[in-house]
Amino acid sequence: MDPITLAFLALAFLIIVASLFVVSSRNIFHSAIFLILALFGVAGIFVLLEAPFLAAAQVLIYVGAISILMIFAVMLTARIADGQLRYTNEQVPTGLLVSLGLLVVMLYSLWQTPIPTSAAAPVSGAGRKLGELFLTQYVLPFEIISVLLLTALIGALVIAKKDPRAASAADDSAADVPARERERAVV
Amino acid sequence: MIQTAWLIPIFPLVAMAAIVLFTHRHRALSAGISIAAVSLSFLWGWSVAVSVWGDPTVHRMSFDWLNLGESMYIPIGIQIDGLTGMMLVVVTTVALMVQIYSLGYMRDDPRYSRYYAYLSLFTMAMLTLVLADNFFLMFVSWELVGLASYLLIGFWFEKQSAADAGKKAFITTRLGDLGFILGLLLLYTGCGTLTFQGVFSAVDSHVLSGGLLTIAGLCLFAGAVGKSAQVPLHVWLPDAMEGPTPVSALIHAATMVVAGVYLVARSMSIFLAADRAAMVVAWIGIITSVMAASIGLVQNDIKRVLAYSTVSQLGYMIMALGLGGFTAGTFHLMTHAFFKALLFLGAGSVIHAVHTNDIREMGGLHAKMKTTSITFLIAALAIAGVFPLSGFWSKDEIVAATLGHPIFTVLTLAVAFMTAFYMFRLYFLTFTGKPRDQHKFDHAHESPKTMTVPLQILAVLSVVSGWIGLPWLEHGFSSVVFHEHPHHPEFHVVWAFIAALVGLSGIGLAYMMYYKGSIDPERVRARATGLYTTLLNKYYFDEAYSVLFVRPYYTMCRGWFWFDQHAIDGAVNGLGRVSVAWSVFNRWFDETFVDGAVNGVGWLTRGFGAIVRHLQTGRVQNYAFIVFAALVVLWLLQ
Amino acid sequence: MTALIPQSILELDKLVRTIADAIAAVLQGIGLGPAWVTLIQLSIACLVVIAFAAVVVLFLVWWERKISAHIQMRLGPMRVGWHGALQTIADAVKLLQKEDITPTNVDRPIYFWAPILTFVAAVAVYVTIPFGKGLIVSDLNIGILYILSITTFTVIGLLMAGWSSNNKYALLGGFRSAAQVISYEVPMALAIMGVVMFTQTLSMVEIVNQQQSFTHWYIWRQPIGFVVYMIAATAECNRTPFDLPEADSELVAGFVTEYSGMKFAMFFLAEFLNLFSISAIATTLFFGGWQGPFLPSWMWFMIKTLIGVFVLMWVRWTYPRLRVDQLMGFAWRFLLPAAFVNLILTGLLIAVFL
Amino acid sequence: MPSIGLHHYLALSAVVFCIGIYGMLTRRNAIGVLMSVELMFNAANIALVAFGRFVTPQLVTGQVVAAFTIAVAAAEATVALAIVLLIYQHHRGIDVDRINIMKW
Repeated sequence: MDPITLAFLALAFLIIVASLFVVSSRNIFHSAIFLILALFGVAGIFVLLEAPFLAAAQVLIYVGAISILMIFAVMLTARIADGQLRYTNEQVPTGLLVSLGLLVVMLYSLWQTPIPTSAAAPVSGAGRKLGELFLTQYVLPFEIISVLLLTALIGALVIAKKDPRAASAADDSAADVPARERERAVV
Repeated sequence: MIQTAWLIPIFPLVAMAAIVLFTHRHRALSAGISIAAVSLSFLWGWSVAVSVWGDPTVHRMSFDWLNLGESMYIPIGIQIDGLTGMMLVVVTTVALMVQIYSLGYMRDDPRYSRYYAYLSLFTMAMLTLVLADNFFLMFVSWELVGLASYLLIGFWFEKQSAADAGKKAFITTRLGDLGFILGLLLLYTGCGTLTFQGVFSAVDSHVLSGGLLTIAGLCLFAGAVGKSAQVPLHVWLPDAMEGPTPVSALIHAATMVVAGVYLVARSMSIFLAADRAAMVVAWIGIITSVMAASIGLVQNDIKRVLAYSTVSQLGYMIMALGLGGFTAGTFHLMTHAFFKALLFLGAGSVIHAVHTNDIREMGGLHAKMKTTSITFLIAALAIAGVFPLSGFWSKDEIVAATLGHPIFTVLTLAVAFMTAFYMFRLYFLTFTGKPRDQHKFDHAHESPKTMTVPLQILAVLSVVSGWIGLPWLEHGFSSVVFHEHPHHPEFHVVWAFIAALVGLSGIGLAYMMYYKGSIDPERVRARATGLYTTLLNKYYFDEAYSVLFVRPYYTMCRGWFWFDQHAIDGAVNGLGRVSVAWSVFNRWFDETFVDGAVNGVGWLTRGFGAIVRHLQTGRVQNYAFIVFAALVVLWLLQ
Repeated sequence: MTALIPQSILELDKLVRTIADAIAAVLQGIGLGPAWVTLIQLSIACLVVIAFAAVVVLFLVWWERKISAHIQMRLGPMRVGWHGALQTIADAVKLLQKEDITPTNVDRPIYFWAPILTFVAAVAVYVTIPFGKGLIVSDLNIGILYILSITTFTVIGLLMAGWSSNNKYALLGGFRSAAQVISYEVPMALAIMGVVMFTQTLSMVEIVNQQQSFTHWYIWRQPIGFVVYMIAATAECNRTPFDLPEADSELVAGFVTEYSGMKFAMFFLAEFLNLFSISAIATTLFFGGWQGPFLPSWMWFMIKTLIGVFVLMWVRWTYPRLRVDQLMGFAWRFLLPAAFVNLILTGLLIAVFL
Repeated sequence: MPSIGLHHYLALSAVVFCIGIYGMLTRRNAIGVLMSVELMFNAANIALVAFGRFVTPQLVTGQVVAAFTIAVAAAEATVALAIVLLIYQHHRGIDVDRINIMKW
């Protein structure tokens, strides 16, 4: 067994287990941590697929930004994070059925479908190539993505901005709330 | 000058616009603008008249106003010939005099600027009327003149009688205008054009002739009857004395009322070709003349006497024209314009002095107002036909025109007698004898210069204007204002003598009755009470109209009102009740069946929705579940 | 062998190469495939680097104590070894001996993993730092990007520590640290981008190779970028004047409040590892890395880096701490625009002159 | 065991995707749902990059699209979390079960 195979299997195991924890953990904070793990595993998969730039980007964006945002959100909305409450809805059996059915369907299709693969060596210096493509062939999507990100930034600011009417009511800052609640729970 | 003749009506138009739009707050400025404009018109009018003096050519300028190809072509423009030149002189002169006179007469009026705007509008309309080269433009300005006269007669609209008089004048002349417009349509149908040139040549070449032409002529004459206050549409003119006296002078002596005469004169070709229509014209004219003169004998209102005198003199002119006396009619038009304007303005001066219209409250005013008295006397002599004043010459022409028609001749002389009588009755009662109202007499005074100067000018014109009609003059009136070819009537010394004698006898009678007192008017009145009452009530014309038209009209209206109330309203109400009943039924049907169906659908939908709504939980996870479940199911089905 | 030593100190890369080849030969002798050989080689290299890092940290801790003491007109540790040079080792031994207390209500697995993650992230950066000519564990062609991304794990570690401690001071410390780090990461990345635009590569070795002489140092071409980088990097490792996450006067000790013993030591080590690594990165990007005359390359690298570290310490013991709002406002209202301006200027420079 | 090929990656992708679906369908916590969605994004990214690596190795289009996906995911996460915070302010909770006002 060569190290690539081993690495793939290890990463696949890591990703799947972490993903299962993400969807099944009672504690949403644990879910977030496992999500980070899974995303890191996906970055490893990218490395195996000889896309190191993408791997770095994956870590930088998912781990460095999205996950941290999620953890922030978890912390800011943490009243239910102690795992005391029901953490799933009544769709568990049906959801399980559907997802498993879909998995079977997809794996079956995968098994049935011959995909023409190329044995050629992957291009080296993918990062540079990627950059060139972004600024030549895919410049329009690139710009649109830029605008989208800007829009999302502003939109998020506008949405999450504290309602000036509710400002006095929720004077104690949002960061304080979960900590105090947690402390009360501890006491 | 002739090329710029179109400017003549433009000056007052501009003045009116300027006054209305800009200067109506400045009395003196408004009056100045108006007078300046009419002065320009006056100069231009006189220049044009002089330059066409004795010139047989007709100057025309026109442009397309309405051009619908073959179907309708109406050019408008101006035309200048001797008749137009004469009218320009008359209108601009009288207008100028009146406007200057008004400076003093209207001095205290609050609507001074508006008054001058109206005067300018009137002058513009009248000048356009006389300059028009076709019936269409003539009709338009004719109506403008009507509008202006309505505004001016009702100028003191606070007075109910003035407002009513304005309406009466407008509506009465509108009856005549109906005939005029019908005549225009007939002419257009018959000739295909409305230009004087086209129509007259069509008439001359018998394109339009016979009954149709007669009817067309009578229709046109109907317009003239309305405008020139001929029987039976004369009733508006005496009432129109409610307007300011200078307006009366302008409208009722010199310009507007002679528009009808001008129309007949202008349409002379038609009346020459339609002799039956011409006879109607002549009869209407003499009847009007006699009737109005006889009414004038007994009136006590100074302006009403003059008004009936005007109607009478207009009848004279119309009669002369009807009898083919083109020169006589138009000549008398001109002379009459001057001396009648003078009479009105003199009367205005008197009224201005004593603040009353009633001659029974005057008397002896000669001592107080010499200029007025003398000019008034000159005008009275002129209208009475005393040699060598203008009236003598024009009246002689008219008498000459009636030769060959004995009835007309007799009646014409009778009118001449009555005219002389009532004019001097008026003069003696006003200016001589003892003051019958000492209070008013004490307050009387001579009018200011702005009023007396026009009187003097008009007096001069009253004397000399007849002299251009001297029969032995090479380029006399008849050779200037001519129809088709120069007309040289003979001077009938005998008839001139007779006419003058008749006039002098009328004066003499008046002298005896009202100056010397040798014949007591009361006795005459007592001996002819019926006649007197009839005359005093103006032959009961207004009453007759009231009985013949107004009352039946009211009655008819009441009848229709009853019909409307009972029959039509009943029908309508019945229909309404039927509708209501039908509606009630419909409502029942609607509520029971239609609503039932609609509600049934609603209930059905609601029931279905109650079942289906469980699908719409608003929870995204349910939706996502359905999506993915559907994906699996679809794959399985496939 | 003894004769080799002075020589090998001068040419450390040759020594490393020799050792690596020897290991490879041994492994191939066992019968392993080339991939496995590379893997094991890398692993050994990593261990070496970790060991090196540990030594460096021990030195830095002592150094900082001495510097702070002298700045504050004190002497600092003087008892253990020469001028207290062995004081850190004594402290480390003490920490290792202490009981590893886990409070009752903490989130145990996360509480356990948080310091490890932080420490690992701090060490992992050293993989792509070129300590000298040929002295690099792995010259990744995404080198600098790798460093940027791997340092983000530090934030995760801090957040985990803050959250799991179940203590409001720890939580606030974690919050502040996360907010601060992700805010300052943006200008830092943009400042590095300025250099990358010149180098046209992300590889650390390549970047160093392009700065062969003193005049080619990128600090001359990227002065604004350097200033932005140093400020942002200082904030990244939560040092004064950006040490709000552990502001003692407000938050006791921030996210490390509940930690003790070895776990505390790992946070402590990670902090000094970061201190060294940001200085090393600054050296690599702006000061020509190991390039320099006469001395061996690794010496040049250490000299430059330690000067950088000294400056950071100097700053730490000189300036007061910022307020929270000033901190964020500074990042978003000043540093970020400055970094953008720098980027635009760089672009213009390249477009005009290159 | 054959060497790792496209199908292995795609299978991994499918598994992660279905785990994501399960989470998305069953988590009550809105942030949990978002995490599941991120998992699905990553599954898709694995598939994209794998296709790019094995079907067109000379081109990097798979990576390009994956990069776009990551960017979009970032935008999505930003806005979604902002919405979550807003919902928290309004409902004092972020249970997806209770957020059902969209049905009106």
